[in-house]
Amino acid sequence: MARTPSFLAYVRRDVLLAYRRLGDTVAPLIFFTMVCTLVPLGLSPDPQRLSEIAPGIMWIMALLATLLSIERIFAFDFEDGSLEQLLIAPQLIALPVLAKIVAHWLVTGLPLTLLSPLLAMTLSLPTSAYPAMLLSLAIGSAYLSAVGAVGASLTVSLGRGGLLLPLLVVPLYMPIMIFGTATVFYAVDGLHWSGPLAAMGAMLCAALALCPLAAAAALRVTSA
Amino acid sequence: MNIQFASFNEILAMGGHGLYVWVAVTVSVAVLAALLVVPWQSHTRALNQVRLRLERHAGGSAEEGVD
Amino acid sequence: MVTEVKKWQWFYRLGSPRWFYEITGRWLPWLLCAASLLLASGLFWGLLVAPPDARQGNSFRIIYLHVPAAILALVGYYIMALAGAVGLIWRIKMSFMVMKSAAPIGAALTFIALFTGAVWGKPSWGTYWVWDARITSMLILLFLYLGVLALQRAFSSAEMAYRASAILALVGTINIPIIYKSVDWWHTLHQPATLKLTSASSIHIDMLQPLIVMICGFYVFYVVALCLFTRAEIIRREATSAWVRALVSNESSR
Amino acid sequence: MCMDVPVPQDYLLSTNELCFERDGRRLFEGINLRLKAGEMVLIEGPNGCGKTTLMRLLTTLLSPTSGALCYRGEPLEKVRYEYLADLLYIGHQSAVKLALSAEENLAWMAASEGIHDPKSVRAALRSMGLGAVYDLPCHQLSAGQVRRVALSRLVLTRAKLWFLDEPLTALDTEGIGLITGRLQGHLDSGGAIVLISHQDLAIGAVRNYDLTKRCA
Repeated sequence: MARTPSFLAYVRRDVLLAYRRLGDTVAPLIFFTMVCTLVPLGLSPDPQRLSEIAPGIMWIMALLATLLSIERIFAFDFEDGSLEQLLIAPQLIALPVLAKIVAHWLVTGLPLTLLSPLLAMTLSLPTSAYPAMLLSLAIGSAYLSAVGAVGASLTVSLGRGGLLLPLLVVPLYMPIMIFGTATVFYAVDGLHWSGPLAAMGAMLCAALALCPLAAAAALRVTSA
Repeated sequence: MNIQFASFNEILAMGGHGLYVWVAVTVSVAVLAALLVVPWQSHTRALNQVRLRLERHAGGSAEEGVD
Repeated sequence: MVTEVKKWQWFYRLGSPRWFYEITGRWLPWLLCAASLLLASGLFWGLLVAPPDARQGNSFRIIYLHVPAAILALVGYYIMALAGAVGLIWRIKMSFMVMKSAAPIGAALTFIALFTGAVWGKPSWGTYWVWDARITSMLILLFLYLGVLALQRAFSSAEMAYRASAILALVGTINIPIIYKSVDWWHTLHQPATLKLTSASSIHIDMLQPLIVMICGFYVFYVVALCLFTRAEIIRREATSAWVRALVSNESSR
Repeated sequence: MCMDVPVPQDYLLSTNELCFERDGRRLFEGINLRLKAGEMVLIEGPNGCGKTTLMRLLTTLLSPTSGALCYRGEPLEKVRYEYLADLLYIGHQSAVKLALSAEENLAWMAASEGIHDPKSVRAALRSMGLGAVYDLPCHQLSAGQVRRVALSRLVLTRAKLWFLDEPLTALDTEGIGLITGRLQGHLDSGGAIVLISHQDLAIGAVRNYDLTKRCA
């Protein structure tokens, strides 16, 4: 008895909603591009020095860009009441929450990853490292969305634009960033970069398994 | 069980590292003391608030709404 | 159903704030004496009696504050998360109060560990801040504590604040081992293994004994501080209840 | 059985000594609500005595401090998903996405109950007087029209138990007439309604439940 919409229906709906609010959705991508161009202006345009720090810069900026959009996973639903309807749907709440995380990744994480080669060029990252960077950003941004969703669910009832969400979430982002940047640094040095990438994959699997449960529990608590 | 240092100012100097050791000790002891004092104060303040509300209610009938 | 309740009797009694308040009221003076005794003797022993370290000289004596604080900071986080979990699962308000009290203590102890670590770094490495693996993980632990503290004070309703910060504390506990392992791995990536600041086990027995005393002293101190914070929280939360009013009225009439 | 006193099966919803406490302040206690098929309960009481809180308790959005809630005689813990599948809740917020059109919104609300039939969705919107604007994004509709989009769920739903919190706000007389007719239809077809409303409704079997007696 298909009482509730399927997982894909939830994802499709959230992506459609994000598409309808294009301004909000594209903002993190533009922010990502802008801050990446800050670096040469701030530090130095010399390609040699830039290529040394390019992986770290791109990862940090991708993390900050994701941080901008994390709040949006639950904020709109909380404001117009559809979060309440979600909580009383006859199903495990973790499933629609996972769908929201996937939708957020499709709308923010994936475009960031696809945009990154463009910026890697400006930061003179050696082209041999591009595949490593693409993979590390793709997996990493999914982890950022999953863990960010837990932070967003904890602060959903505190109103939008609060500064509390980044405070809760950034310490949890540090491990994935360590492995993310290491993957690209290994690739730049020509080493085997599958090790740190595997670690990121493992962390992503754990996050996709546990974060929806934690976020669902938090939603039930904070939106009461 | 003999003390390593002969005189008091030798304790202070501690072979050149005295400053670091004693700064670390004083700050740590200060924070530990705060961990005892702060809750004690908020405990007594909370008790006083309850006492205040009791007196206001008890005395409430006599003087109305005196805060 | 009745036998079920009998079996859990002690568990529910533990959950009543009044019982906790009275028990800790009786035990606190003794615990306070024990803690101050242990800490005083440990410090005296460590600072004045223990032999200086061959390489670091007397600056190693900071270990007697750094290591216990670091241990308690970490153990304190797990105690906080455990109290939160018990509160979430069995809906015991008492354990939420213990969790809320554990947060500031843990944050303060982490700060002590960081401060003493930094001051210790100066004589041995020449700079106050060194990106040593242990110190960096301790810094991230402080951020986790600050996150829980900020979340606790962000909600208007106390019940929501308790449950939300309990969930955050649980999420934090899962991340702590990940953070420690990834920071260690990151440390070896960028620097060959240098002197591990807190290799307690490999130090001389005369230096180790005061350290054990200090660690026990910190544990007892932690219990004392936790009881004090929790008792204050109980009075604040149960201010409208009858037993608090009775407590206050016979206290003022005494 | 659900509680000590045996409850006949046909009670759709019954609560036993429900009590709710928020931050040490007890809002209400000893709530024993019985709701049979074809009955409507109007919850009354001054503002702030917890009408909406009681509604959120009954729809499992809030969990009570003590007491039990039973669905068809079974405790909620055992039949949670059956209860939620048979329940419709429309609160103060209409759960309507302003970026989507009325049809998309209602289609999603219908899909949430397992109904995937575009024709009946459009028919429902037409019956609620939204036939002309069903494809406009909702941010172009008036508040009354948006409320009608939310209330057009009442036409489509198969749920037996309706929980309506101030459904008639922002509706004009024609809208109120439509909704009253729909409520009466639901009662006649064996449904049950728990309602909070300050406008009086011309509906037959209405039992008033005065919450002020229960307020602590």
